[in-house]
Amino acid sequence: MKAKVHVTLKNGVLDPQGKAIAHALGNLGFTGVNEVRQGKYIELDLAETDRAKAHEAVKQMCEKLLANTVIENYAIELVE
Amino acid sequence: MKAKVHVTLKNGVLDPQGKAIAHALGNLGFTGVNEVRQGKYIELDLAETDRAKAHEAVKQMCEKLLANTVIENYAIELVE
Amino acid sequence: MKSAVILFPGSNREPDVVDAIERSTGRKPAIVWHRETELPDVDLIVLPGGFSYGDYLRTGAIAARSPIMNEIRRRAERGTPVIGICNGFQILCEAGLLPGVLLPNASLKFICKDVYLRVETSQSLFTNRYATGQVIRVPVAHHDGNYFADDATLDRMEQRGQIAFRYCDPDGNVTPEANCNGSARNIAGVFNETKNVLGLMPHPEDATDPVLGSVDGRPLFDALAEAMA
Amino acid sequence: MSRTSPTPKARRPDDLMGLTPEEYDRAIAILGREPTLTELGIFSVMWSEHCSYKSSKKWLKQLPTKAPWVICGPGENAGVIDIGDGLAAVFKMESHNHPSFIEPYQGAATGVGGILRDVFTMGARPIANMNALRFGDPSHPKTRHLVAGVVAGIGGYGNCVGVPTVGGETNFDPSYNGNCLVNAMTVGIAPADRIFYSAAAGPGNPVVYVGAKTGRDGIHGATMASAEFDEKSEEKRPTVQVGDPFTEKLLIEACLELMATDAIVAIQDMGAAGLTSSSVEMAGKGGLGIELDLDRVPTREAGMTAYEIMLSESQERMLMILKPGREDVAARIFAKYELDCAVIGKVTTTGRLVVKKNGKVEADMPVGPMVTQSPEYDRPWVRTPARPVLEADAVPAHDPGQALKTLMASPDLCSRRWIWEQYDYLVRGHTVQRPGGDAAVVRVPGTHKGLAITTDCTPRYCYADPETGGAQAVAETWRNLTAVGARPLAITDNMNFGNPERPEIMGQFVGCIEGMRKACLALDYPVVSGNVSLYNETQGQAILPTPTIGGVGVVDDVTKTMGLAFQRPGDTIILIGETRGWLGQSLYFRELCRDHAVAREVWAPPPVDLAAERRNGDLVRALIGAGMVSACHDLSDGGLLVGLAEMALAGGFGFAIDIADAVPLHAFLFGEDQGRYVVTSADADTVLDRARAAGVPATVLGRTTAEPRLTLNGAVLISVEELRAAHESWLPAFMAAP
Ligand SMILES: Nc1ncnc2c1ncn2[C@@H]1O[C@H](COP(=O)(O)OP(=O)(O)O)[C@@H](O)[C@H]1O
Ligand SMILES: [Mg+2]
Repeated sequence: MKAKVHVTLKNGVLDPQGKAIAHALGNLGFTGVNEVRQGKYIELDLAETDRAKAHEAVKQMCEKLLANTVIENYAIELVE
Repeated sequence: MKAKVHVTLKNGVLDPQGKAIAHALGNLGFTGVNEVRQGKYIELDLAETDRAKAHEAVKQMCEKLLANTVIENYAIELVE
Repeated sequence: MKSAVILFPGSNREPDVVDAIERSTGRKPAIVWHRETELPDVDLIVLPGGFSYGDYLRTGAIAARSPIMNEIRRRAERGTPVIGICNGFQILCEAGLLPGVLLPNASLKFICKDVYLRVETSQSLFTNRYATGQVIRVPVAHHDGNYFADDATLDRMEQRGQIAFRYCDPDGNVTPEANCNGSARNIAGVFNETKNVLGLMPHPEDATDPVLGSVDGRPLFDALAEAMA
Repeated sequence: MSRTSPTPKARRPDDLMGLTPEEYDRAIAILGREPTLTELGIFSVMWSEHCSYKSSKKWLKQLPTKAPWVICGPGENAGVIDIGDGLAAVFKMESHNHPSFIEPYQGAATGVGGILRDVFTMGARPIANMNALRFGDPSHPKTRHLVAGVVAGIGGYGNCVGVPTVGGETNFDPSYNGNCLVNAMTVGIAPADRIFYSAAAGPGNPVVYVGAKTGRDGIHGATMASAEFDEKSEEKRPTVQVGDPFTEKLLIEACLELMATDAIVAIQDMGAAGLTSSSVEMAGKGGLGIELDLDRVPTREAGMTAYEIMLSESQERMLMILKPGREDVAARIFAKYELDCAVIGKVTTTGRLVVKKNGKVEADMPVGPMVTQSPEYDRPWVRTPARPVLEADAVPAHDPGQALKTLMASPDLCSRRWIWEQYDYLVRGHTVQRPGGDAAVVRVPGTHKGLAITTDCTPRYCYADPETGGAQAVAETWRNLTAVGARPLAITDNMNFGNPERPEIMGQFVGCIEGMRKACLALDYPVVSGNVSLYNETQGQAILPTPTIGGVGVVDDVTKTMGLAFQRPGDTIILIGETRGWLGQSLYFRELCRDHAVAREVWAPPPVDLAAERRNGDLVRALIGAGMVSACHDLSDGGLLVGLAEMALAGGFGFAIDIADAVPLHAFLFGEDQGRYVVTSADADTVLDRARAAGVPATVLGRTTAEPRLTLNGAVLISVEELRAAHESWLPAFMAAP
């Protein structure tokens, strides 16, 4: 089973990276970019075949390691 | 219009971050994680309302800045 | 020798290289802001260390798209020597002036310490004051110095003598333990095909003054000073 | 001021935002009416412990702050001292304890960002950072996570802005389990006649906002820093601020560029309590008013209220007052660095802070009374009881080689390489003494001078005897500066304590201040800046009293600074200062006698004889200046044998010493008597003569040796390699564990 995890900054939390990218896009002549937010995208290849168990395991991984839940949200997607 | 861009490392390109995560997960007692790959997830808020034009613009942004196409792939998704 | 040090937003090691160049040449380099589109008439172009644009997105990525880079590419093609140190190396790779990329250190940690380098070739205008195989001690200070290129590229570079420096132990052995950041084949610095562009992660400029602990970086700047005299 | 306040009690809102009911009534008296929400927020942060120093002010006034070389003492953003050649050193230390406990990476990073701004606000280019860290018990489940995050955050910020982090200190103690301490210090250099201050001047002058945009970050961070932790602290998490060192780097360059023109009248960073404290302080110091139009404040989020804008603690922002007509100069420079720059108000003669949003007055309050009538408490305190003296004979004697190895691999004495290698301690090319020595030395750009910098505090001494501990912390910095050959000039301090409403904690504070005062006076070593962090307490468990001291000194010729590494075999090893073998509060006692019956008592720490301290230090400095010394190290934690071992490790040489039995051997080797140094010399006779002439005890211990072994009274204790392995491995192994 594969898990796809998106880790994004919570609303209102400053995103220096996104800010710098938005700026750079402007400098490169791309107009009309209102805002950029950068997050992480993590793909995990799991041995687990049970969906519910896999979801629970990945949730634990997010809480313990993959996301900094003080400032970040995470979303989990499972694909066979 | 919003664009969601996934930037991932090409196959065969070393992924120190993915490797470190896999290692750390093992240390934390998570078993059965075969592989981890880390990519970027970038959300752009665009003024453009035309789908085709937005797609083309974001593609240009990826080619010119958001991805290093020597080592990275990108995928674009548009949402209203 | 006339030289120019390019300043990007977030460059921070330009004083170090300015001092090193002045020690070897007696002249201060010109400082050129990244938004310029033209360069003065110079014999050497330096991209200094630092965190251009905070190293956000990818190291060196945003700076590599700065206006001045087109002019640097033109000069490099015409044979002007270009040296990129640390962040400068990362920018040159992102700009396509050097092969490969610099990924995060295998430890995912910033690392600041003295390392040993083996000079892979004295056959370049940057390294001709060293002997091939000579071991020098200089500091590194980076978070993303893990050099990566695919094997075919690396093989080709080796054949063409494009490897400038490798991480080694004090006796010159190229070992996994001496590889401070996980770089492919212990590579610390590379040339372009015509060997007028050099990129390296370590900081020879911080090893040019006895009071700072090592002068092993001095011959690199002396060689440039002599070549351009 | 109107005294006709309404019967306040009936009208008090439920949430006083951290003000006490009495403080709330005082706010009403000052305003002559009830505060608006924005005004209440402003009172709340201005009168928080963090901003008002209400519990500590009375005592801080006792510290000596004057010397001929002091250009600016406490009260401004940072202290300023004259270092000659027309230059000034500008420095300060500040805590970011609570934020670092909640989010270690960002908490520590923004701590570094904040202290940098305090220094470059005064017109100085930052040339060095220091960090003093205290963590809980290594076995506590949070400790590793906090160490990893804090160290990465300090490095992440300092490395990116390009200011070398050249030293610090790191301790572990269970009392910090629920409250780690992150104290960051910055030292900068400015032309002595071009220091920038914060007092507003010139009614009509524009008030200009520069730097990053304002978001809803860290609203009420200052009040958080003034409250004890409890389970509810979890809810305060969204107030975490994220640092942007890239923007800070641009802000430094832009501010220094603008400071080189004549545009600036006054400047103040937006630190804790953001726009509120910066505008109140500028107006207050200038005895003037300020009017702000919040619609002109660059914001990151839509729909921010006046309350939110005034209290936001978004990072990387500054407030300036410019000369009239110079707005364009500023605009041009800040545009070059792609930073925001906006005129958001003007200086007025009213003495009031007036805040408008959408044309509506959201706050209109008299600045003077708000500052002068801010609460000040003379909190009840009790003196810490005197502790019994531990006799050396009561302490078990362990095998010296084994004991040394255990100590050198203990959390408090092991190598900190794992930490400092994550810091760029070399950037800008002036680092002469790197981390690992007694004090860092950074060359002053453009001169042959060096600045020596150190931070020190021994909290277990302060706990056992606050007065002795306070004096010891000051003396240890003075000693560390002396050991590298520097003339100590002044200190900054960071007073980290528990809940001041508890008399025994307040007693610790009072005692430490008294000890610091005596040491500063005896050593001619004034306090020029500082910071207080109280309420470092979780569920009634207070931290050890931790008055961290940051010392700064000058080395006139940077090529002559002294290191602790043995330089060659055959040098004579000389112990300077008196050794009585004081084992109370020693690390030997703590690490090796845990199971012994005497371990249950709190024993007195080593006394600090300030006259001897000065005599010994002045001699050592003179010896170094005269070129008579090849290596020098002060003795502190761990005592003589640990100090000697550190010198051997640094130089890669061994030593052979012989110790006659004046006191029990283990007490001589591991006692932590103060005011001592070890020097090596090729000319021992002259050193001894000079010591005799100065009335300073000096004893030849033995010689450095080519064989990399530590030899005591003819017996080999341990090899340098075995010791190095023990010393270097603890921290990396601890951090690598899951
Ligand atoms: N957090 C830290 N960051 C950088 N350097 C540190 C840190 N902690 C300790 N060090 C360095 O390790 C060395 C030993 O520290 P310490 O034992 O406190 O020294 P001393 O006893 O001389 O004050 C010093 O050079 C100090 O600067
Ligand atoms: Mg010391």
